[in-house]
Amino acid sequence: MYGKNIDEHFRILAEKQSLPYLEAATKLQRADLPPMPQEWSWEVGWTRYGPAGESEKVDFPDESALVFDVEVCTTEGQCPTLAVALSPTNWYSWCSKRLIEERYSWSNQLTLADLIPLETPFNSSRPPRGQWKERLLVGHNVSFDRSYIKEQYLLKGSKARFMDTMSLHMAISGLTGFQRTLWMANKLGKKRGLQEVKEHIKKAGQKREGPTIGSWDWVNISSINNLADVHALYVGGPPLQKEARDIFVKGTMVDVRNNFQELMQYCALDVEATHQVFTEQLPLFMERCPHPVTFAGMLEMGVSYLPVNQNWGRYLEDSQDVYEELQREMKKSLMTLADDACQLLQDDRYKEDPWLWDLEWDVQEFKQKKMAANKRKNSKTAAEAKVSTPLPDWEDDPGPPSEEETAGPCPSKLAVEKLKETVNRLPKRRQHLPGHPAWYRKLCEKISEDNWSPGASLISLQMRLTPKLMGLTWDGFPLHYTEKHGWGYLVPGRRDNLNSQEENQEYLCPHRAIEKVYQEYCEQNSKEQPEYLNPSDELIWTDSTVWTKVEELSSLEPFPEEYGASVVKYGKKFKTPSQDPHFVSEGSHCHYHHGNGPYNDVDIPGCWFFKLPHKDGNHNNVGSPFSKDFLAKMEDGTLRAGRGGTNATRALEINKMMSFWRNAHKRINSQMVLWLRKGELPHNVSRHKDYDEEGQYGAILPQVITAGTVTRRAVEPTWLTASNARRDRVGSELKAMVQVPPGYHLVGADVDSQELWIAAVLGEAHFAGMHGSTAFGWMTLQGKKSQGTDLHSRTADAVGISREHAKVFNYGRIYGAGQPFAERLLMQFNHRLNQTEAASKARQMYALTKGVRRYHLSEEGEWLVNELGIDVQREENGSISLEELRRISRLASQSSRRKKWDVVGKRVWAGGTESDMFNKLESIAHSAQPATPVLGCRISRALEPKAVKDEFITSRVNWAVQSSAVDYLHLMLVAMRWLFEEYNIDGRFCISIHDEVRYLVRSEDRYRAALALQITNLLTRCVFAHALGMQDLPQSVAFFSAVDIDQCLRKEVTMDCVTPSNPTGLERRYGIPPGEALEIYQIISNTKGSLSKGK
Amino acid sequence: SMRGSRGLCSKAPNDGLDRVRTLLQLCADRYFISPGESNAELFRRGWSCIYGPLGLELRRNLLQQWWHSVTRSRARVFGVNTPSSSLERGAGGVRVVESEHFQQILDQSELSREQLIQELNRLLLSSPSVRTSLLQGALEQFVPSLEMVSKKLPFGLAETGLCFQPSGVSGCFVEVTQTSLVWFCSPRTSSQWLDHWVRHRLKWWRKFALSPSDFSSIEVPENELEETESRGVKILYNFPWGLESLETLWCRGDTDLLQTYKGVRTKWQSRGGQKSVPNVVSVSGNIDRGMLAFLSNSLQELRGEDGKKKLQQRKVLKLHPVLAPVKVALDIGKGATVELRQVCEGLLQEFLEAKISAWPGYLETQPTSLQHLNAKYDEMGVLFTVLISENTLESGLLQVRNRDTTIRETMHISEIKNFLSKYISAADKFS
Amino acid sequence: SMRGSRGLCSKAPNDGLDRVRTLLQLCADRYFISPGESNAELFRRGWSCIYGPLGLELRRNLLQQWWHSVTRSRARVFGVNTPSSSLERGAGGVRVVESEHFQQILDQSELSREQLIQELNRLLLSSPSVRTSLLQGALEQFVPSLEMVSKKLPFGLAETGLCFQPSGVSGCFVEVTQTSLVWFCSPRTSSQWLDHWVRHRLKWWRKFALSPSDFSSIEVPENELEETESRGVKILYNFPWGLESLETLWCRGDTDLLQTYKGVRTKWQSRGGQKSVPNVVSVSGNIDRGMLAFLSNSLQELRGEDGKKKLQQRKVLKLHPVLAPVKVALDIGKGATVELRQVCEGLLQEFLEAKISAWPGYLETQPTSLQHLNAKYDEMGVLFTVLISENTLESGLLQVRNRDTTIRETMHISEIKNFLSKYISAADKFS
Repeated sequence: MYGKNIDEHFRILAEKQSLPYLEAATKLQRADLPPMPQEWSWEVGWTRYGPAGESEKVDFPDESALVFDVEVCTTEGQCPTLAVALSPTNWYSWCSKRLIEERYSWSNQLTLADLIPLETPFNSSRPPRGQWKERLLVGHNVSFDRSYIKEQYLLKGSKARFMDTMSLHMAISGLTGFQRTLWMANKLGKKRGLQEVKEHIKKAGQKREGPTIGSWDWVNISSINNLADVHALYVGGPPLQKEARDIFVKGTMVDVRNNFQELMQYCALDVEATHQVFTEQLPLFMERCPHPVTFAGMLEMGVSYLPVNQNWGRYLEDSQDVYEELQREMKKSLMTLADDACQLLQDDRYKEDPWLWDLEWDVQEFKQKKMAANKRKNSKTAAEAKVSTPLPDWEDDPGPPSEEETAGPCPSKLAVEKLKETVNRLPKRRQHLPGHPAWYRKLCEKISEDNWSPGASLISLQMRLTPKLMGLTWDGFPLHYTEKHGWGYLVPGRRDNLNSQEENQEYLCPHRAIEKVYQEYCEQNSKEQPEYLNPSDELIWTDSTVWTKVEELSSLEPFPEEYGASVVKYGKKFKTPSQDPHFVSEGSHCHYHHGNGPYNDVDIPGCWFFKLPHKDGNHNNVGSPFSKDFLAKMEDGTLRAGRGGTNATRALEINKMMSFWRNAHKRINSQMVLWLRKGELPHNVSRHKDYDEEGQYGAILPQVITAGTVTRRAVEPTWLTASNARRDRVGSELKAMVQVPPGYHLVGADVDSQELWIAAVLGEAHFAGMHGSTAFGWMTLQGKKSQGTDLHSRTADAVGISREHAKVFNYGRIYGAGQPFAERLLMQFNHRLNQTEAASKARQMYALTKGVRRYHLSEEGEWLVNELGIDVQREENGSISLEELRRISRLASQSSRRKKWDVVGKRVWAGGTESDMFNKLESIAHSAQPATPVLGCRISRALEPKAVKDEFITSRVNWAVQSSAVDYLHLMLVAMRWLFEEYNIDGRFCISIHDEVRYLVRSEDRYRAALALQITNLLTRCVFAHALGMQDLPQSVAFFSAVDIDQCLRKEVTMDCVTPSNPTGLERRYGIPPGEALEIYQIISNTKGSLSKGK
Repeated sequence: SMRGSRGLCSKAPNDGLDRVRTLLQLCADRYFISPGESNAELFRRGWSCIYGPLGLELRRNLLQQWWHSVTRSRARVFGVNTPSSSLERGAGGVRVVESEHFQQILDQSELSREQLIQELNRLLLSSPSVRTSLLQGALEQFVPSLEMVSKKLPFGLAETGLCFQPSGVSGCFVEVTQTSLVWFCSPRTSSQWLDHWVRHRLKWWRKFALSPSDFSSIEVPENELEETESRGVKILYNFPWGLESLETLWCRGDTDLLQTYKGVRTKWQSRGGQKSVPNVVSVSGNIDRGMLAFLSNSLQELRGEDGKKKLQQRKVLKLHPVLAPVKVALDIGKGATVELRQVCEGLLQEFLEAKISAWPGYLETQPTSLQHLNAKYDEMGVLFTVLISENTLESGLLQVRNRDTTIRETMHISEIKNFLSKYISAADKFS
Repeated sequence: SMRGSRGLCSKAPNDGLDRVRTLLQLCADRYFISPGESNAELFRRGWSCIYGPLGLELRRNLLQQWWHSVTRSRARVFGVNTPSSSLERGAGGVRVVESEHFQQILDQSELSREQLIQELNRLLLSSPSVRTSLLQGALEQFVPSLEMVSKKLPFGLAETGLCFQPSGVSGCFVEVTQTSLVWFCSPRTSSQWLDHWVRHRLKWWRKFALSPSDFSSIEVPENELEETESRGVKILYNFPWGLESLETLWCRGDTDLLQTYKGVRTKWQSRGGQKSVPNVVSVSGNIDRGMLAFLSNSLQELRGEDGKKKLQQRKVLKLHPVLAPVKVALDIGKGATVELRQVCEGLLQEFLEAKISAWPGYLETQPTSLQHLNAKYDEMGVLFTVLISENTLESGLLQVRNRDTTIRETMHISEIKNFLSKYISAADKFS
């Protein structure tokens, strides 16, 4: 160990690790740039330009620091097209072979030779003289550029590291998601801007007026992430021109060739701009994130690497295949339903159908040209002249036709040919299925179409008639759609509108048939009671989705506790459903069904209309009952198919199975995989006994933005958000397709309840400076899921919901979401809960956990109280309750003309298990310069109180927890790197998914790597405790509960990842056995407790 | 319902069995199979039986689709044809004996009991035995085919043909039409190829199904595998009476080839010179049972209400357009005349020449109600019914009824053939 | 030539036999039949043998053409399928015996010689006998089919299938694929119908022939007729070794039906109420021998001169485009790159989807001269050879060689499929 204490130890490690890169960065920052070349070299590979513009072909830019930008002509595949690099002394340009050489077709499989070399000569995967050098590459969203660099795909070797100006920007001046919308609105100008805000608010599901954004200062010290805006923020001057970019996005290689000089210059200007931005950012970043671990951690994060093999291709193929098959099956089911429904046309039976009565059932008349009068006469006489010969009585076998008869043209054929001539009496353009009902006609392609296929082939799940064809019911009531209210259902029994309408309605609602449907449902249900409280796994959100939700909702939440004056208004502002103008206008009530309605402006004889509940609140219209939000309702039987038997039910099932791949397949397919040839693999792979000559070995470099959010958490759309494999989701085995090459293992672990512990330990340090001193902290330390004593189980018990639901609540709360969020979630989990019930439950839960608000009076307040002589009830610590506060402010406004007194000073939470934690978090959030308690990273300038005053509090509270979690990760990365180097553990960083890290390690070193991970966790927790002034650490959190040693990426080492596209499981299909999950004692026994090799 | 209380048949009404009875009756009534209890039983058990014209056509269509899908799926599948009987197979099994010869031996009174037995044994062993599956024939064609494929793996041999299988009753055999693909590949890839073929086959079955999910695949549990088999997968159909296997796929390792060639390894040394013995993946199906599966799958019983609100069962065989044995029926509306008949004949000829199988309904001279006619054609799975009437002679217009929607559309006589061709080939493509 | 003087084979060179040898060798070399003396002999004698992919495809094409021509020729021919073995047929014939069961009887030592013979006789009689022709099966389907045809004559039942026939050597059987049409008509018209079908059949055979006159028909002399037959006609092919019969047509009178239904006349009382028993005209062919006939007929041996003016024999199987088992071969010119191969695969897929059977010549990786390649394809009867080269990648142009003219034409890749489809269907229509 180095230094005086653990913090110094880490400082020394991190400085050592990042020193060469920091030096390079400094050199780059201080560089006096060479002039940009006027003319770019049209040549394959790298060209170096001297200060006088002279150019020279080189293998690669042999520099320790480069600013770098790659352009790809996306319409022609994933091969990089051109690139520009800038070192402190030279400009460089690179052109691909595909740009320079014209060929009819290129292989669609990239090889290392197609990529941009930065460290090795052509046709070699070793650096000159066998020495890899430390190099720093700077770019804006540099992980994109990294994925086109040759050496980055090698399993071992490269010491190049990356600095991302976008990530630096996020750390210095990043915006939250909601702020980004507002920022754009502001930038786009008042008029359009307002509209954007409105749209956002509408999307977030609020019809109330938006929050009053009081302070806009932050807008000027921040920007959204693209280079042009970032450049404008840090550098200023004339705006960056980005129009040329379109050629790379939309144009062909020919367009690129034709505009070569211009495009090269565009790329170089971007490089120049990036350099300018970087020069400005570096000191700011160092100042705001001063701890060397942050810098070192970010460098390590930038080199993630996912090994894959031939199974990747199989996976893509299988998933797509199964997906397409399901899609066909679904379509077939729906087409069959449409065909079957046509039968109702006979005898107008559709009029009695509870779902289909309001479709368009009219048919067209078959049209023929009117014949001219004289023609008609002719044909009439012809018809009269026409003989109709009665059939002769069937004689006994007339015998074969004679030879002469068969020789001549066949008379029956002639008769047909003659009749065919009447085709000229048809209109030129044929009618489209005139005999079919109008709704069906619309589902069919015209036969004149090139790719015509028979039947209702245009039908899809998204169409409005589909739920009706399927006969969907909600709690036994048939679904119905109205323009105004979206999807809802019809509840029979209404009497007040029965007679008035019947005469003039074109389509009459068959309310008796609807009654029958409901009766049948009731009969069935008396036998099998559906279980409503089945926790649906659709709601197992990842913590980042919880946060998105919280941010979205909290940005719109009123702040009930803020300022005495607005508190009074709050009651009016928050509309209860009964004040909704559409709601119960005519006093016709449904006595036996409660739901979102009735909406009596929907005047359907004999029926009330109720809307389907919406996740963002019941005033929203439901656009499709097949959206993701209703999957859970289908699983619990609330929403089910009532007709067409298996067809409809199966279609629902398929819809569920396809959901993952439908959303993800584009992203997954576009993952760039690079296959390595045998010579490009390390010997320990290519000479391993399991090496397969016909196999494929390669890698994907996920495009991780190392600090992509304002909390500095990494962002990447595919791997960082991938859910775990689910039996009924096609393609959900994605992560498990990251598979090690022969002779390697993945070693990794999840930090156990990371954020809860961080929050808890902050609270404890604040409260008593002792581990486990708060109830909440005690639960995180000692609670066990298995005994039902952990936080989530406790919450579940307390409020009477499932553990999975409780988890969402807890994270939401700890991220700072308020009661309304809880209410809404509750109603979403159980749509039978009404608003009052939900509100009371939420209140109960918040009182129990977060506690209640109490206030300290401000100086002004104390003065007022004193002046007016109000008798105030105070706690020991001097805080007062909300009621007292209101009384004071009322009295104050009564007795003075001044509208508003600023009576409130500090606000605190009290009485709940988590009150202390929240007080600590809020104290961080409200401090003048919020910074993470451990590594001291400051919050984005755009969220500092100086810029935003008291707004975006939730974001800041959330930031305190999540940003500390990022510190945790950076600490781990630094420690792991140190241990790997110190103890010669052969391995590399692979990926970190928030609270989870994975390393790719040589198999013989895997147990030592596991031990290193355990030690890393111990040290990291110690840094936290130390920084919070606690000099000890409970053993229950010191180590990972398990370190996974595995051959693929998956949540649990025993998960076989069986999905519809992987029906036989990982072991059988891909030959991947279960891995090992080892706890600390097992690891100690495996390694004899030593990190050293060979012990 | 009343059903439960009827006399002795007091067993709870069994929907599945009801459905079976309906299906078998329909098949016999509608010319899929020849009538008769025993024939229906053969059919139900998935064995070759006496097929009527519709059954035959359906089986032909199915076999053709199978052949097309297997031999044309990859460049490296070749068809073969091997005799159904052979002399070279070991003892046991089913043998073909000439009864005259047999009788002659029995009639030789000079033979002692022992001599008789000896003679009979010799006769038996010299009689050809008939195959129970197509596998052995394909294995024997492995070496002769090597040259054709330049000694490179993988490749496959496809065959369809009659096999004789024990019926379960001693001494009784049934005939079964088998489909077989024997795939030769490297040991390393055999399990992957098995997966490939499972997917391929399952997809094929589902392609023609009305409810595809009735077809499923299941891995044979390890304890049910025979010695030579390392993996097995069955493709099952969920019949009203339970799951039955339609097609079985096995990873058979190299034992079969070693046995067939008695260990003479040099015979298959492929060009690369690898020493490993090719592995065999076998895919064999029973097309008779497959046919039953599709019939069962496509039989839809729909509740319809007729004009008088009486409940009626409409039975429709919604066979896939490609499989449907009759694509179009030709009928005359009211009052058949020589002229109308001529048009029918001409149209029929036109259809047949375009290889659209058509049903000469117009030959039926006894008057039938349109409702009955439709019911009959629905049960035959006829895609379209073309009705020719007096009006056709004037305007060239026909009434064309669609089996699936039951809707009658007006169409011109000059367009019907192309419409049908397009309909069928589009259904082939897009399903 | 030198051949005549070789050692003991001093017989005068027989052109016919030479031709036979050439043909059989070619068939074995070019994947029509599996190699081997005995297999070739089966083949030569017109019996089912082990077919290679090309032979199989040729037979499939032939069978399909037969089926199409017979069942689609008139509205009143229906297909049936009957089992190849049955219990109900009289004594004698070829029987299928389970050898275990047989063995069990022989092993029963307590049985006396007489008891043994009795048991064995019982076993024999209870074993199903296999059919020697398809006639009986069709006769049995006469009554079940009556309802379908509204009890009206004439109508026909068509079937193709395996039959077992005595080979001439005692106790030995051969398998033959038969085609059969059994035509039921009034006694009055039966002779006319016979003539009709003779004409129909002969026309069919000649349609696909290179020299149609090798196919002929001959009336069976009266003294060769069996009891039940009133007339007979044979369709013959003039093989190098002499005339052999491909198909036989008989006027069989009413005896067969009377026998099959044991005189229960009411069963076929047709609607008209006529009392007369329908007559049977049978048309049965041997498709295996038919295939040999077409192969023999289409083999052309041409003297060619190669560059060095050495005399060379060019052998071409000028099979009819409809029959040719491979319509097109795909090959790569020099330098097989991955891209060229990709183009081949894509084109192959396109052909297969359009049901144009194609030969993946590009898979052969050993270099062959173009001359050898062409010779090989000529012997396989491949209609067209498509050559894909480096140039194709740039311009999309292919070289297409015609088997019959040997001329190489340049064609664009986008047009080749339609060209082939058109070529084949036109040959079907106009020959």
